[in-house]
Amino acid sequence: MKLFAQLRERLAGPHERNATRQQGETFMKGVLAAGLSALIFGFAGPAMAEPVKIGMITTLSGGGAGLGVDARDGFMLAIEESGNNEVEVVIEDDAQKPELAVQIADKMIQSDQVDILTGIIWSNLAMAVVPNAVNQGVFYLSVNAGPSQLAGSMCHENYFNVAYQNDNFHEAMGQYANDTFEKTFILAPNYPAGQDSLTGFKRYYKKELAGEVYTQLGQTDYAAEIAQIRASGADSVFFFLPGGMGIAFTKQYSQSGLDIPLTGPAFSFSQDVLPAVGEAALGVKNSASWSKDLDNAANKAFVEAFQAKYDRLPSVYAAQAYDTARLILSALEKASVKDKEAFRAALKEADFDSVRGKFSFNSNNHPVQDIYVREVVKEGDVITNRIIGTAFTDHKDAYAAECGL
Amino acid sequence: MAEPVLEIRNLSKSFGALKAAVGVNFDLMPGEIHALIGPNGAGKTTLIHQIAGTLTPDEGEIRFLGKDVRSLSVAERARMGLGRTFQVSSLAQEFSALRNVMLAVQARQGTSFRFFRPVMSDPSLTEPAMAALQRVGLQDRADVPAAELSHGERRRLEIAIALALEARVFLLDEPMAGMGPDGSRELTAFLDELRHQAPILLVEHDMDAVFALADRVSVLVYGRVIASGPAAEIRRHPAVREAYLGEGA
Amino acid sequence: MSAALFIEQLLNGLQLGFMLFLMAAGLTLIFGVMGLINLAHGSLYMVGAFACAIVAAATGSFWLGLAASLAAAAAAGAIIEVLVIRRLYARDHLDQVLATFALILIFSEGARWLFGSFPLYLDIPSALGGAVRLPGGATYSAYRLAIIGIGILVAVGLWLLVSKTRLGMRIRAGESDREMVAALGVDIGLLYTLVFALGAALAGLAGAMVGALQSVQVGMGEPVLILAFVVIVIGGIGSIKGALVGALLVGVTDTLGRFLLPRGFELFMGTSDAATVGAAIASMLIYLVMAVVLAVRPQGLFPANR
Amino acid sequence: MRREQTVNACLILALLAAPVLAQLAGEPFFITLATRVTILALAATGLNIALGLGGLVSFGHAAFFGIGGYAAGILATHAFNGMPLFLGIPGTNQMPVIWIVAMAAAGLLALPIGVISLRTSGVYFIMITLAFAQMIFYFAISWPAYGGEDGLSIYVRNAFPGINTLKPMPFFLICFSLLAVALLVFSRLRDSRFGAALEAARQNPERLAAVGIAPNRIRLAAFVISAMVTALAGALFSDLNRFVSPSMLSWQMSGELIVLIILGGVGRLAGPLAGATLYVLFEYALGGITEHWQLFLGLILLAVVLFARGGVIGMLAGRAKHG
Repeated sequence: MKLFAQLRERLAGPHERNATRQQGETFMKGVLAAGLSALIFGFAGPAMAEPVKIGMITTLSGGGAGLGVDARDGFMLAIEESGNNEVEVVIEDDAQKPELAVQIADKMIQSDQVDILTGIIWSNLAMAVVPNAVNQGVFYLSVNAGPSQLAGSMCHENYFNVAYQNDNFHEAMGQYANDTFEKTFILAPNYPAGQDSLTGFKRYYKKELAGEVYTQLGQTDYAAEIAQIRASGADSVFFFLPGGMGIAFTKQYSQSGLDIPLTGPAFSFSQDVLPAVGEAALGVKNSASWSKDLDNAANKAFVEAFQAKYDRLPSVYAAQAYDTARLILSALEKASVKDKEAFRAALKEADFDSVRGKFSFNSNNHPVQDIYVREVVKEGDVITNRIIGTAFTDHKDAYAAECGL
Repeated sequence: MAEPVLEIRNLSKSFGALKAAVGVNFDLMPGEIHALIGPNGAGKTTLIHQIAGTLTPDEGEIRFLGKDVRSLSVAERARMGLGRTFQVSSLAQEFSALRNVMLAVQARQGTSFRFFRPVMSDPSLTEPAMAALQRVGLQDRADVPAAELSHGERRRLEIAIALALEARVFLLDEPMAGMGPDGSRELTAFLDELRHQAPILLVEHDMDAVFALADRVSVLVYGRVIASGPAAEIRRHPAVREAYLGEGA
Repeated sequence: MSAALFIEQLLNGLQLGFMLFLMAAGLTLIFGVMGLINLAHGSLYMVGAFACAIVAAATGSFWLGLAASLAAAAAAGAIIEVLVIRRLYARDHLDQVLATFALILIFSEGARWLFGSFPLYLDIPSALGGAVRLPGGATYSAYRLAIIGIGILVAVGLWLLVSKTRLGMRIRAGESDREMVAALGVDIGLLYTLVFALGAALAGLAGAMVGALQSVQVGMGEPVLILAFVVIVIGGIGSIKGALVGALLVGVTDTLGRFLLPRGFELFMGTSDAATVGAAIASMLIYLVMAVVLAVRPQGLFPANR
Repeated sequence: MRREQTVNACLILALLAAPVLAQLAGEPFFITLATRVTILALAATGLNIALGLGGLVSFGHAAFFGIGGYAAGILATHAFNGMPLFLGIPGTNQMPVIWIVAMAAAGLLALPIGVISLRTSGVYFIMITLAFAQMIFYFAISWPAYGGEDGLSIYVRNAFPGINTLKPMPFFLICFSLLAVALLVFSRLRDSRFGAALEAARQNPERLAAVGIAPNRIRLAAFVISAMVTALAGALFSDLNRFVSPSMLSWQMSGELIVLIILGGVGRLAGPLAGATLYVLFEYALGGITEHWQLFLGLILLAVVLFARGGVIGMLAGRAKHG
């Protein structure tokens, strides 16, 4: 059902969904090459006895396409770098529509018989797809979304989150604001992720709130909210407005001439949106688990290879997807994906060089990682982020206790 | 003296500055044809609308079978027995002639909330409907969609619908319009019979038909009844000749 | 709540209202004169924004872009009127809805094909970049004030056009009796094309002005389209006066609702809950207003057919 | 009439044959696709009662589709977590109960919406039904209890006594049976006294009132019945996806249902089925060829409106006849 999808996206804003659909790009090259190498070398090693099929469902069209494209490119970069010819990746566009994502997941599990699913960017799509997928026995590795239910009561042994739990970045910004400001004004769209965002922020921000506002999902004019901020006497603003909402807000905030520091999670200041926001974003503080200037060898190699291959800077989504692919590859070295027990254990070890430096899994298969505060800066002509501090070290999410694993 | 079937007292209706009815008094006795004549724009059709319930009068009273019907809807008045034809034929265009009449039969039976039995195989609907068509001479055209009937056939279909309703009163709004001399003659004869079934309020421009049929005639000019009485009397009435027939007294 | 904040919010409401009026005026004119429901009106809004962004980027002048938006939207309107729309005047609303919906798909996907999915860059002109200090201590964006000003100009202009000019007389005549106008020797086809192009130009103007505030991208017209329909239905379809009153009612209700409702609910519940509940009801508010208006006045506030 | 019946029978048989062939060919995904066609056809058949027979252009039927979906989702959630719904009433995962609740809920909602909306007509009716649907849409988005914008997952597809609904084929057959029943109901309804009055209300409400049948009572009944059928489809749709979200309530969904009917043939028995089949096929075939398939869909729709009035059924079986 995509006929009206495009319009639906507009009604609910760029954060919502879109319709154009990119057909699955099956990387048949891998299969052919695998067959060839099997012929030549006979036996490829115990863990690679049979091809592994990975289904990637991600957003490649519409307002949210930038994120999905980065995730796909990061993921495929790692697969290609590995030279592992046993891995076949099937990619399909979910157009940011939950029904479509479910349908694709069914198709990948039933017809393509994939072993592993990954790629979903959005929490609502993850909630639609993940529980059913893991119940059908496939592994799901999250490259971006981390809804609280999947970290807590609905966690599953086959579900691994390689990105973050949704609250993490907001919590980090709350911690930062608590250390830095006295009176913050907070706003987010009125939907579950927006409500979770402000809840996460307030979990660590204990000082006075200048105001707390929920905007309409898909809203593009923020004059009324900016007027309220101006009148509230706030000394800083925290906002979570994913996609086009954030672009519009940042632009209008800068046009309004308001001179109060702006903060938020990385989503509105990630490398994929910064060009559209332009200089309006300069100086904004934002939180993320990764930044391109993180000082470790894996990251340096990743940023360099990504730029060389795609001629642009990677975003946090690309980094997370790159890590996801490397995690899968590391586990494949140790166990066959058909041996679920062994493969699960191999995933859990997280024995790979993360571009985030250190990375490990908590009891609920969610990350234990550092979260940084970044600032938007201009390097030459490029607007990008720079790390200015660390909000949390070895941060765990708040829901692990509810998980029975 | 018998009770009037339809009784209109002091009826007034205006649209802005335009007065369509000013203190109209009027009644219809059992068994009679009461003709309502007047020049175009005199308010005849507006009066029919108010009796039928599509327009609400500003003032005055409308009594049907002794009951004040002003608060009743069009459908409720129709169910009481007000059978109306329209000045410009108004039919369910896609339905056949038969189905148009069957609608009236089912309405009279009050059974429109039956959801399953197919109407076309239901003799309690088709038979009375066919009978009504026969009375107006349309039995051979029963399966033709209303949209494909000729003008004269549609006028007759309108009357068949009113017949099927077993109306207590017929409100006929210019039934002769566009009928041609033969058609008019036939219809005049038919209406002459019809009055025995129920009284007729006849709005008509065809003066031959009016004076051939009407027991009484009322003359409406600019919303006022300027004369009312037996047909012969009205024919001679000087005010009528001046105002309506356009003759100098 | 200070008076200055309230005034600012009121102005925000008016600005939204006048922007909606630009859209709604065209819609209601087209419906009033030709009896056509045009769902593709939002696409014309998008055409205006794209034309403005492209010309502004090429020439560096927002004002040239604005002129281009008027021209491009009017031209696009005239073209679809001649090719498609005029075949729909005699059709029922269902056919009109479907055909103009098909036009939305064609416009949106065509634009995506030509320009890609990513938003185009369009900023407000530097001359209007600052804020204006208002009496009573409030400050307000000069650009948004300019939108209000242009909205008022268009409202006055439309009123003059419809009530004082020959074209306006023809429009009014067309509204009451197309056969008569045709009999009088007016080229009814040309008249309809002109009216449609005029409506399209107003939509394009709105798209260009709003595009500079928000973002210029495929599909930007549809949310505005729905609001514009709400406006003309509240106002009474076919009535320009109704469109103006409806637009201001919707603009102010929506803005003040979002602003005041959460504060109202704070009297009964905690700040967080009030913010959520208030925002939820605020998002339903204009539809609630519309349902109430139609329940009480099924033909809208100013029914056009007298 | 004969020819239309043949076309209808062919369409229904084709719908039944497609998944069987898919099963044999080892392509179970096409069963899911056929199920999708079936459910959309059922939803559009519901709307066809109001729109096709009664001429009521409801631009808000997604409200009922979504209500059905949420009825399934909410009941299943409570059955899953064991919490009572309210007043100690437990949830359920039994499809028949869910269907009844979905239809009852939609009927109860359609009643006041219909009463208010039917005061208006024409474009105003289109827009006021849209307004009500939008209210429910925004309510669903911002009401956190059942997931809001995130939607609600049904972790295990609801059950039907004696049938394994988790397998694609039995679930398809359940949906197909319901569609068959709905088509039967539609055709009986159309030929009944109620149908006669309803079609007359579309063609000429003044005439209907003048014979003593109040058009709005007939229309209201049709609107409510129509909403209930669409809600049943909604319940099945969320069981198909094992997921329900506000997008089922969006105005685009309402528009899609209208498009299905017009594509297939307004007021025709198998119009919704033909429309849904064609639509889903378009989505797949065109989607495979070009990422800009919607451009071509737009052109096709335009051509249907301008040149092929009567939709697919109209083209295959000629113009509709009324006995």
